[in-house]
This record gives sequence, C-alpha cells and structure tokens, in this order.
Amino acid sequence: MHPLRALGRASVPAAAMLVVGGCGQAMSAVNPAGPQAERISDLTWYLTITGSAVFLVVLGFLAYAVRRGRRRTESAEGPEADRAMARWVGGAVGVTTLILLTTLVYNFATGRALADFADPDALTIRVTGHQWWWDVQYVDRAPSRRLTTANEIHVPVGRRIRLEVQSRDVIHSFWAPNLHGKVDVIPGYGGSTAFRADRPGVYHGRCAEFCGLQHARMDFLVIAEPEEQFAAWFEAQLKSSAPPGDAVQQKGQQVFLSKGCPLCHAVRGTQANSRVGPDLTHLASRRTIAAGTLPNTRGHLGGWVLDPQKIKPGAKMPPNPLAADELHALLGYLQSLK
Amino acid sequence: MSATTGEQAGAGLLDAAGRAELERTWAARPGLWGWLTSTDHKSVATRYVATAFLFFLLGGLEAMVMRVQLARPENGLVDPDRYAQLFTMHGTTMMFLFGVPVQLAVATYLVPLMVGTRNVAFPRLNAFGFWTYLIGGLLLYGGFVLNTGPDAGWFSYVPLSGPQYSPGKRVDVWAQTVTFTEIAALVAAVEMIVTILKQRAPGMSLNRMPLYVWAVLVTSFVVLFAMPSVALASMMLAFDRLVGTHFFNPAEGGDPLLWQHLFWFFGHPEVYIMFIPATGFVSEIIPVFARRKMFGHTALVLSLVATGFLAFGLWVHHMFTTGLPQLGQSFFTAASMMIAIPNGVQIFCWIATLWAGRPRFATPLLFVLGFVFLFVLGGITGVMVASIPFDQQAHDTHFIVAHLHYVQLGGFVFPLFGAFYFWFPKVTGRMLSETLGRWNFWLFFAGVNVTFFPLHFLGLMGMTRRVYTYHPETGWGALNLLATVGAFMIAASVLVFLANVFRSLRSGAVAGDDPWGAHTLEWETPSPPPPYNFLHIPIVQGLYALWERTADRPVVTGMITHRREILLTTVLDAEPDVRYQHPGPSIAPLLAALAVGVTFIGGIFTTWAFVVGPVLLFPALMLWMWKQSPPAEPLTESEQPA
Amino acid sequence: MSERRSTVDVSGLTTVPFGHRSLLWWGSLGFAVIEGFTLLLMIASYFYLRTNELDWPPGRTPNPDLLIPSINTVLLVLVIVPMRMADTAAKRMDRAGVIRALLVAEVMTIVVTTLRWWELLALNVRWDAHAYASAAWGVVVLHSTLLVTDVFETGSLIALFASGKARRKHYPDVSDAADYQYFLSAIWVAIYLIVYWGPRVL
Amino acid sequence: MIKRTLARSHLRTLALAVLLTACEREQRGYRDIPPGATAFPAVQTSELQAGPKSTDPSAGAYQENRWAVSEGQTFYAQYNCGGCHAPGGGGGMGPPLNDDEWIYGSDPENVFATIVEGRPNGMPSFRGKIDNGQLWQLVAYVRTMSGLTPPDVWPARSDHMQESRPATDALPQRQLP
Repeated sequence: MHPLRALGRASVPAAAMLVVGGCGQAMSAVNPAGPQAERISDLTWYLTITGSAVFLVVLGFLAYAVRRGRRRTESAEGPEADRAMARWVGGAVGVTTLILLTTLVYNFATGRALADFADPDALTIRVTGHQWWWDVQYVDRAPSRRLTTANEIHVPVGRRIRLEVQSRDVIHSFWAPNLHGKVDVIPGYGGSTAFRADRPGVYHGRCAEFCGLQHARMDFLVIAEPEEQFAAWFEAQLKSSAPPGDAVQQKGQQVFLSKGCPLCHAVRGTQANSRVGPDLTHLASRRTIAAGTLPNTRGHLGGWVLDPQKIKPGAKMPPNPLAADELHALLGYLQSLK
Repeated sequence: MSATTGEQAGAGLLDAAGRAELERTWAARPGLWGWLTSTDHKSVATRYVATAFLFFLLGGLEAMVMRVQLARPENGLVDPDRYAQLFTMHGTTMMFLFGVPVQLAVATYLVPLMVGTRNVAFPRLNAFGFWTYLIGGLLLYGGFVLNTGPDAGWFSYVPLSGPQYSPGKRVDVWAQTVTFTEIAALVAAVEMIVTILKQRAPGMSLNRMPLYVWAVLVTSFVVLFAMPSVALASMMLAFDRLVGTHFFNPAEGGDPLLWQHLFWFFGHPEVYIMFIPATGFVSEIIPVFARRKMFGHTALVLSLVATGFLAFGLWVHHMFTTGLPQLGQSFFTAASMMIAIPNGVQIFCWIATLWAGRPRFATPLLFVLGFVFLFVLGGITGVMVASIPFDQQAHDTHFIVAHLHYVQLGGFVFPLFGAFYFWFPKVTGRMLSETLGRWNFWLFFAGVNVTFFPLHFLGLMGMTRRVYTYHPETGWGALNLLATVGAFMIAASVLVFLANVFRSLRSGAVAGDDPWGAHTLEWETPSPPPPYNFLHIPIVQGLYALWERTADRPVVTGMITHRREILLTTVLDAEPDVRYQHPGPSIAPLLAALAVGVTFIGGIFTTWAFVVGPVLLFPALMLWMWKQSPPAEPLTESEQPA
Repeated sequence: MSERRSTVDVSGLTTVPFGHRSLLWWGSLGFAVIEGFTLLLMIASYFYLRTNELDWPPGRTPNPDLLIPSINTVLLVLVIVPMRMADTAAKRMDRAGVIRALLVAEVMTIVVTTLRWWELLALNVRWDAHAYASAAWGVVVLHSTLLVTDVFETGSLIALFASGKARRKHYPDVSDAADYQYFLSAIWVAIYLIVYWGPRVL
Repeated sequence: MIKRTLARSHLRTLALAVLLTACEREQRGYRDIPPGATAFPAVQTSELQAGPKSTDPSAGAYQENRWAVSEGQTFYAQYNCGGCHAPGGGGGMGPPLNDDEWIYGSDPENVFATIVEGRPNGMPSFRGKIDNGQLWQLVAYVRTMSGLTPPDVWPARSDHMQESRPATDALPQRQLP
C-alpha cells in the first residue's frame, strides 16, 4: 500500500473525498481500478497535497506581509531591509525551484512506468471512433476469431490489454478515467495505449475531444470480468445471431430487413452486413444503447428506433415511422439477439 | 548638432500663445468627421477599450447561458447546435476580441504618456488597427446573429473544422475574424516597440523605464512572433475550405497535428500576451499603494523577459494526449514547470514590497491581492497539468476549464479591473467610488471561487469540456448548480462595476492631476490629458520620475508648434536625436480597413475578393501616404521640396 | 506653471534622419520580421508535411521545372542593384538619380511579378492535388503577396518624387524601401532553393 | 428627400433578404419534419396511380441549405451511390449526374421520385429504405453536382482520397472562378 495513497485516503476531508472519489465504479480519476490509473492517482494526490501546501504558505506570506506593512508608520528603506528581503525572496525562489524539480523527477518516473507497460501476449483491441459511437474489434491472428461489437468493451481481469485507436472522421479521445489517461483518436494516426483492470466492474468512459453535435453523448463501457466469464462472453459473441424463434420474431426480422436497417447495420446470420452503423448481432447482450445514452430496455429501444433525433439531435440515424404492430415485432426480434 | 542645455531663465518656454497654437495643431477636427479621422492615441485607445469591454460583456452573457444550460442534467434551454456556437463564441470573444485587444489598447493609451511623448509612433497605423479590429468583431457577431457563428471550438481543431465536417460558412467566419484581430494586434505591437525604443523622454534610459512599459515591450515582441503562426494557420484552413488545398486532409498527405502545432505555437504565447501586461499593472499599483519603491526592479524585469522567452517553449503541453513521442513531451513538461520560477520571483518580490511598505486598502490594491490569491492557485493547477501523466487524466475536462479561468480571470482580468480603478481618474478626470469598488471586488472574488473551484472536482469525476448536457446518474448536478450560482455572482459584480462607471462619469469626485500620489509621468499631465499630452517634453531624472523629481527639473524646448512634431531619442540612453515630422489626422486608415474588410469577408464567398480587395486598398494607401498637413507656416528644413 | 530655470533646447536637431535614427526604418523592420517569420513558419510546415510522405513529390507528380524559376530568381536578385543606387542617390538627396533608379527597379519587379505566374505553373501540379502541391503553392503564393505590395510601394515612391510633391523627409523612405527589397530578394532565394531544388536534392 | 427614403427602403429590404437567406443557409435541420413524410397513401386501392408529385414548398428548403447538402454528400458515400454513379457523380454503370442531361427531369421532386421508385435497367427503388429527410438531402447534393443549386451551397472538398477532382471542379461546363 503506497504510503501516499494511504495518506490521501485518510487525510482528505470526507466531503471532498465522497464527491471526487465516490465508491464502487463511480467514474473518477482518483478511484483507480488498474495499475495505470493507480500510478496517476498517486501522482494526483502528491500534486494536490504539495500544491495546497505551497498555496497556503504563499498566502500566509502575503497575509503576514500585508499585516506587517499596515502596522508600519513609515516604510522600511535602506540596505539592511533590502538585504533581508533579498534573502527571503531568494530563499522562497530556491524552495520553489526545489519543489518543481522533485515534481519533475516524480513525473518522469511515473511517465516511464506508464510507458513500458506493453506486453507481447496482451489482448489487442482496436477501437475506431465514429461520429458519436465507438466501433470495437478484438484483433486475433485467426480471422474466424475476430469479433466486432460496439460501445462496450469486455476485458478479462488481470490481463494486459493493448488498445489501438483510430478514427474514421474527426478527432475523438478515448478516456476511461478509472483505468488510464486518455489517448487522442486522430484520423491518419494510429494511437495506442495499454492498461489492465485489477478489479471486476463496469467502468464508464467518454469521448474527451469535441467532435461535433453529439460529443456529449458518445460514452462507452469497459466491463472487466473474470477470465472464464470473459471467455464465455467472447464465445457467445463470436457466434452468429440465432434464427428467429417464434412468429413475432419472424415478422420482426422481416420488418428489420425490409426497412432501411440493413443499409447501415449488420446482423451476422442475416444478409444485413453494412459497416456504416454499429454491429447489432448481439444487441440484446449489451447494457446500453446509442453509445451509453440509454439503458437497453424495450421501452428505450422503441423510443430510440422511432425517433433518434429527439434523443441525440444530429445523429446520423434517421427517424423510422413504423406502424404499431411492425414496431412490436421489430422490438421482439431485436431483443432476441442475445 | 546636438541638444544644447540652456541656462538662461525661461528661454524658449511656451507662453499662452504658444500653448494655444500647440492646442490647435494637435487637436482633432470637430464633430463626427474629427472622430473618424482622429489619430490621437488617447481617442483611439478609449474607443478601443470601450469596444473590447463591450465584447467582454457579450462573452459574459454567452457564459451565463451556458452555465444555466449546465445547471441541471438533461436541461433543454439550448439545443446542441446552439450550445456549440455559444461556447465557441465565448472562447473566441474572450480570447480574440477582449483579451489581447484590451491589453494592447490600454498600452496604446498609457505608454506614450508614461514614456513622455506626444503620441504613439505610427498614429494612422494605430487608427487602422482599431478599425480592422472593429470589423473583425462585427463580422463575428454578424455571423452569430445570422446563425452562422463558428461551432467548432475556439481553437477549431481540424478535421472537424475542415471542409467536410463543418459545412457552410461558420468556420470561415471564425478564420477571417482571427485574421482581422491578429492584424490589429500585430500593428499595435509594432507601434509599441517603436514608441518605447525611439520616443522616450530624454533621461529615461532603459534602466529608468517603468515596469509597465517593460511589460508592454516584452508583450509586443511576443505578439510579433506569436501572431504570424495563427495568421498562417487560419489562412491555410480558409484555403482548405475554399479552394480545396490539402494542408490538413489526412487522406491526401495533410496532417491534423500540423494545425495543432501551428495554433498552439500561437495559443500559449497568447495567454502570456494577456498575462504579462497584467503583471505590469500589478508592478505599477503595488508601489503606489504600498507607498514604497518596488523591491527587486531588475529581478522583475529579468523575469518578464524570461516569461516572454519561455512562453514559446510550452505549446506542446496542449497536445500531451495526442501520442507524440515521450521524449519530446518531457522537454515541454520541464519547460512548463520552469516558467513557474520567473512567476514565483515576481510574486515574492511583490509580497516583499508589501511587507516593506505601508499598504492602504484602496480598490486597486484589493484587486491586486485578489489577483495574487487566484493566480497562485491557478499557477499551481498549471504546474499540476504540466505533468504528462496527470494531464492525461485532466486534459479536455472541466479541471482544465477551472485552471484556465483561475489564471485568466485571476491572472489577467483582476489586474485589469485594478488598472481601471487606478487609471480611470486620469482618463476621465473623475474618481470611481470606493464603496461600489469594494462591492465589485468582493462579489467578483467570491463569484470566481464559487464558480470555478467546484469544476476541479467535476473534471476529475469525468465531466469533459464542451458538453451541452449530462446524465442525472453521473452525480455532477450539484456541483454544476453551485457553479451556476457563482456565475450569477460574477454577473452581479460586473453590473456593480458598470453602475460605478456610469455614476462616476456623471457625478464622480473630480480627480486632480495625481489623486494617488503615483510616480510615473502620466500623473504630471492634467486629467484628462490634452491632445499634446505634455506642454514641454519632461526630462526624466530617475526610475521613479515624479518621486525623484528635483524642484527645478529641466524640460525640452525648441520644438515647433505650428506643425505636429515629436522628439526621437537614442535607444539606450534616450538622448535627444531627431525632431520627427508627425502625421496628422486622416480618413485613410478607415478606408484602408474597409478595403481589407472587403478583401477578407468577400474572400469567404468568392476567391475574386482577393483580387478586388487589394485593388480597393491601393487608393486608400495612396491617400494615406500622400496627404500632408497644409504648410500654413514657413516650411521647416524637412519640408523643403525634394 | 512653476517657472523652470534650465531647459534643453532641441531646435538644432536634424529633421531628416537616415537609417535606424528614423521611425520608418524601425517600422519596416518590424513588418519585415513579421513577414519573414510567417514565411519561415510556412517553410517549416512545408518540411513538416514532407515528413508524412515517403517520396516527395508523391506519386506520379513530376519534379518542378527549373528554367523560368531560375531566370526569375536571378532577376529578383538583380533588382538589388537599382535599389542600391536609389539608396545612395537618396542619401545624396539627388531627386533625378532616385527617380531613375526606382524606375529601373520598378520595371524589373513588375517583370518578376508577371513571371511569377509561370513559376507557379512550373510546379507542374494543381494546388488541390495533394499536400505537396498545397504546400509548394502556399509558400510561393505567400511570397508573391509580398512582391505585389513591393511593386505598389516602389510605384508610389516614384509617383511621389516624379510629381514634385515629395519633400526632403521622404528621402529616408527610399532607403527603407531599398532595405525591404534586400529582405524580399534574400528570402526568395531560400524559398527558390527549397521549393524548386528541394525535391531533387534533399 | 424621396430619393433618400427610397434608398433607405431598398437598403432595408436588401438587409432583410440577406438576413433571411443567411439564416436558412446554415440551419441544422435535424428536428424538421421532412416533406412527403406523411404523404404516402396508407392503402393501395388500385394498380393505376398518378406519380406522387408532392409540390411541398419546403422541399426547396433542402436545396439551399449547406448542412443538408453536406449530409447528402455523406449519405451519397454511405449508401454507396458512388458504386454506380462514381464518387464525383461522373457516371459509370449508372448515368453521370454532373451534366445537364436528365432522363427523368431535374426538379427536386423528379429526382426524389427517381430515387424512391427506382428506374428501369438498374436503378433500385429505395422506398421505405431511406428516410425521407435523408432522401431530400441526397436530392440536394445530387443537384449540386450539375450546378442546379446556388454556388455558395456547393460542398467543399471531402476529407477522403480524391479519386476525382473535388466536387466543385467536376462541373464540365461551369468552371469556378
């Protein structure tokens, strides 16, 4: 247990801690769930504490100086006053330089520790930023084991993840505060970073670089789960979508294929395989829809399909005027895509 | 032929007739035509500061709407498109239309008075600078009113601001506004450098120059080398959008990071362009209200120069998360932390002067003390984000919004308000009320802290910048509501300031020449100063001109009064060198600015404007250079026909 | 007004200062620094974009031609000679000499400016083909705008002196214009080498 | 006196005109209800049926809106219209779209009907496949290829590989200044 972190957890007043740290998986840069975020969190506590100390000392100087000055009847002139002040100012600047140097050294050390975190047999995930959602691909030498999903990244706990980011349109920034710092997703540049989740949990992430109308609603989830649970999830996701079970789902699939959905979305196992929009093969297995904007329930799914512009104005998905029975059947089908 | 020091009593001193002729020669023409053609640095500077302050209010209104929209989750006050325009307009207005212009405008008012000369070096260029700036401001707000305000952020990262992802003319309006404001800043910087180096009163050698004049000199050099970078970047972006060049198109060899390098190479020095003159204000206000000479004058000058140089070595700390090589970024971490040392020197020297002096709590000193509090806090969060790992968490979040507002509001707007209270009597001849001043200060100080301190926590909790709304379950609602309350406090304090100004313009106490007992030359002139500033150019006898003035301090005589003339002195020791013909008022700067306006605004719609504009510009420039003041009196040596 | 005993009489000072003693010299130096630094940044961007490409010029784009650009560069360097003569004539306050020298310089500069269009065509690529084309056109066009203002400045000086409205204080403006011309020619030589010889040599 | 009031009224109408057009030009119309959305007959009574010529005035709004044209450019690429008509509209399997020859008419409604109903030898019908709002944006973009809309609404270059000249230069007969 790093002494500073213990100090940090204990000494900061509970209110600030509650507000900033939060408990469980509340999204916060000082509530680390992996080694990378932990190193940065320790650095954060160090910077905060030394910074506050320096601030209070300088304010103390100022208050003392003003009070001392106001008590004077006439100002301190002459060489000895100047020599005294020169000593104090020189000392203060010296201390400032010293603190800056130690901060610099600690910062470089943390920086290097963060950088050499790569590991040859890490799980590689390629995330592609689109205007206002995330496309996630699990990279594997065997093409049959390459999985494409969207907006939710399942990772095995305790295993290093190598993240490659790229963009199809504008600059985004992939940031899950509980796991690691952000990495900019720049078109024409292949950004990469590496992290590891030590605690299972659902960690929120956001796009951190302004990327247009719906930048505010471009979230994602990183779901860390034990190794075997992840393997089971991965196998399930690899399989194509099951054929529709009953008549309602059959009609729902018919509505899905006849309307404009296949023009943008892909559902493996049907003839819909366009890469323009997110992959919906296992939509029902996801916790949220529309890049972390809505929980994945039947009501929200219906509201989203009918008029996405009301929820994410400016999103590329058009409104879909459907009759009641068509909508009912479509929702039935979509919720069957486990 | 050098200046002869005459001992005979009163030889060459101007009598009443001489003063009247001087008044006539230097006065602007009457009425609106006089106002449009005026080249008096005080007249141009007051309208410049007033316009910049108007944009400050507009920027503040935009901020208020944003704060109300963020006051609670899922708020529906503005839709995402309007919110994108709002935060872009707020950033662009505060940085390009208020920040840099107001500092250079105050400089063009004060520097000629402080160095003891009659006008700024190139007065017509000064007027041209203001008109260009005004056209830039009108273009931006004209666009905003016509639903064509920029919506890609105040630094408009490519490719979002590129031709494909920003359809229409919105980003073009932004790019041309940047071009206008940067022409105005460059012009003002050149004037300030030449005025300070060549037109100081005899005796004001470099080591006797006031600290504010040093600050303006350093700022002008920073402007000289920073503004071309954004001029080039906005020109390249405009060409990318209008004629299809590929400077920033990643698919055809262009590079989005080229934009970021060029923009931030200007971006960071720009915030120092606003901060360095503010340290100049503080260094002028503290000696006067601590009633003691400033401790460590040379140390402060050296730290000013050091800040000016270091400002150009930090820009990559805006790009720590773009994945540039680690070694390169570490250099910029070290440079970003090193700049805290000269700032530290300044702050410790100010505190020492307060300790050694006898400070009295007038409003200017209150704003200076508030500045120290806020700027030290902002500086420390600055050192925090200078470290790469922490910046990876804090970059583009509300932590940065908190940091930048602490160093901008604390570091630049507080000293600016202190300067308003300090020099308002000199500009208008009337004192501002101290009680309203205190209300203004304490509301502002509390407002800044209540608004921006919570944003530190919001940033670490994941609230990114430029989000028009957020989910209720993020838990950010409470802190955002608190910040919005703080924003209303700031608005209230600005209203108190406006009330104070208008009340004192009407019925404020009459301020004499020197209400504060200050030491710089402008306090020797009447309030408000006459068009010619000094009846006789003073001879400076020490660093603290008025405090170290001997009873029989000599003045300069022998300058003609029937035509505008200024005294040029040598650069280092300010010995009288040349009597220089000074151009009179002219309408040409306005016409030239309009021609430049036609060129760049037309350039948004058709490339032909870049041909028609210059054709219009040349006659305006001809009028500018040829129109001489009428030779009513006998021609002096320089006016003999060639 | 308290009566002051000693005064400093400056009536004897010169009013026709040459070189750094005059304000205009400092003003044109300031603008030369701005324009020079903008061109430097443009050249830096040119090289920055070059790092993105494997071969420069990329793909099937041919190297720029050398004939017309070389002629034009020599011509622009030669303009220094008449401008130097104008400078010395101005220092001698010889009006006829100034007008003659400036006329020669103006004609040469106009020829250089018109040839500049063919220099742009000598790049053998449209400005909107790719980043190389945009960067090359960008650098040359930026310098050309300075060239056009130079043509105007020399032209207005000729008109001023020829029309007899010129005064003795305008002589230093001629030498300032000459200094500005040296800067313009010098920086063009650098651009010429980078844009036209760069792809072949570097 | 009259001349001055006349001049002032001209000025005011001109300013108003500029105000109005500029506002529409930049409107991000993601919330508007597109024309013809409800125009589809719910029940098919007989085989014979007149072409659904919806003379809805707001159809024209899309033609003059820069954002709509830019979205149309995005959908032209996403829905792979370039597969037959070539990315710049130069024509390939499908007829060229950037010349003056229109087999089925060049009014917005005609182009709209062509896309919705499809045309013989190859043009598929997109009825119900593409939302009407996006269809009108596509129509607006397609008509800019042959310069049928005001020039300052044309899309600028795209951020992708330039198989052909940027759209604005692909117009054979109208060379941009």
